[in-house]
Amino acid sequence: MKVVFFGKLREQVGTSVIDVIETPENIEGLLKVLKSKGDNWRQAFDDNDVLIAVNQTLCDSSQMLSFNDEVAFFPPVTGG
Amino acid sequence: MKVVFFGKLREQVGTSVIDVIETPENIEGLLKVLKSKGDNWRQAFDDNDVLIAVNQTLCDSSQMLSFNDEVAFFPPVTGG
Amino acid sequence: MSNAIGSSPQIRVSVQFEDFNLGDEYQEIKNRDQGQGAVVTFSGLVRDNNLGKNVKGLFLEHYPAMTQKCLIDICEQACKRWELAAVSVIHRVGELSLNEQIVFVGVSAKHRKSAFEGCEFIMDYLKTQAPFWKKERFADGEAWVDAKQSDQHAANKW
Amino acid sequence: MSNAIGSSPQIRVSVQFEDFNLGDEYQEIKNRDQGQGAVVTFSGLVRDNNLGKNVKGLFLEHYPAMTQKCLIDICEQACKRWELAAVSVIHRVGELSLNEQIVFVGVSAKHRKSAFEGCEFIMDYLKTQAPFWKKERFADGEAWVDAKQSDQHAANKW
Repeated sequence: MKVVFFGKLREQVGTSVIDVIETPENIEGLLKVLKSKGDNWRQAFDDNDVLIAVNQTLCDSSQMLSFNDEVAFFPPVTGG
Repeated sequence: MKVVFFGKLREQVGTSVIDVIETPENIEGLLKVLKSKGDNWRQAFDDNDVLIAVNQTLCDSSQMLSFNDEVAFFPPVTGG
Repeated sequence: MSNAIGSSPQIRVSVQFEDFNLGDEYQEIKNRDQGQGAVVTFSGLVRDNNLGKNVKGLFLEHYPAMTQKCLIDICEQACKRWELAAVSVIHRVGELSLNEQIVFVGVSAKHRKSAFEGCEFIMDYLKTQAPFWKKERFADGEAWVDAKQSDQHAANKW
Repeated sequence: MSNAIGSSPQIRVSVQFEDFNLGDEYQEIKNRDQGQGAVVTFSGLVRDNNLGKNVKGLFLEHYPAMTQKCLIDICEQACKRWELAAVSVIHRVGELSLNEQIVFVGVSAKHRKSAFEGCEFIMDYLKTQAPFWKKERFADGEAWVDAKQSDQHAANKW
């Protein structure tokens, strides 16, 4: 499963994309996996408001996951 | 006193400007003078919503008048 | 906008026979506003009406002594209500054909909400207060346009 | 707007590095809308912020796979809520200098109220939903821009 990061969050976790081999059941599960990857990962998700998109559509952390989903995490948007 | 007319009202009274020699006390008085000028004048003022401006500022029919005022009568505006 | 005047450098108003170029007017506002974040423009065009009569064009009459004064007054009211950096209003008069531009309002402000509201306020007030009258030309005649209740309601909401 | 796409002829969306010309975009909307009465445009520009740090420019990051889809979705929502004839959205990405244009929204409709509301709705939704992130460049460093509560409130009002 492809997981992508943007903006400040991308800088904090130090990468724009990772591949997660074992697909968690839902976003909650994925967040546990990501936060266990290091202090900067835990902090990035604990310190910031984080928005979630699955397959390019905004959703919440109860969203169920499939192995071929693209999951994105990013800070509140600031375009326009 | 200069009295001017615009739009449909101008066409109904058949002139765009008249000079009123004796200045009435207020707009009410002026309206009586104008309506006495003929059937088309009476009808023009009775049949339509008429807006009033004295010295290029919108006002109501209680507005007092001076001999050197410019008074305008016209239908509701339709610009823009 | 050769005959543009305003009571302050913020405000430019023009009543003119000639057409205008929206891109040029936008640029003029940006040159004047000292780097604001938001510009909103409105333009109104001659369109075919709803009543099934094919509109060929319009004649736009106005009250020359009052028009510019009234438009400036409306812009000044907008500048009191919202923090606006630059305001332009152009209104054409005379004979206009279908799809021609009639009116332009451009507003720049630091914040987009002020720019949107300032621009809409000016249009709503212009529609109910500025001394312009439209006569529509059809293939088989002409008729003065009636004022719309909805325009009065729009102005009353501010 | 060379890479413009839309789900319907009403809607054109572009995410691009290049600048845009407001006058050209206005003309494009008029060519597409079949003679509507009202066109409202919004443009947002890079401005110096309120915090006393002199902004030299911005870096605009986005989520390419999602951005255009999200903008089209916002335009489609606007077209469902108001009777709009043509809608254009352009959003720039990459490095931008002070006073450069960032975003354009243009809407045409029969009635001015629909054009104003449709345009403001698109901007309010874009500000809170479209996946763009701004990083401000200063003389002595850079910082990601924080999202504003006021933008969330603006989007919630619709």
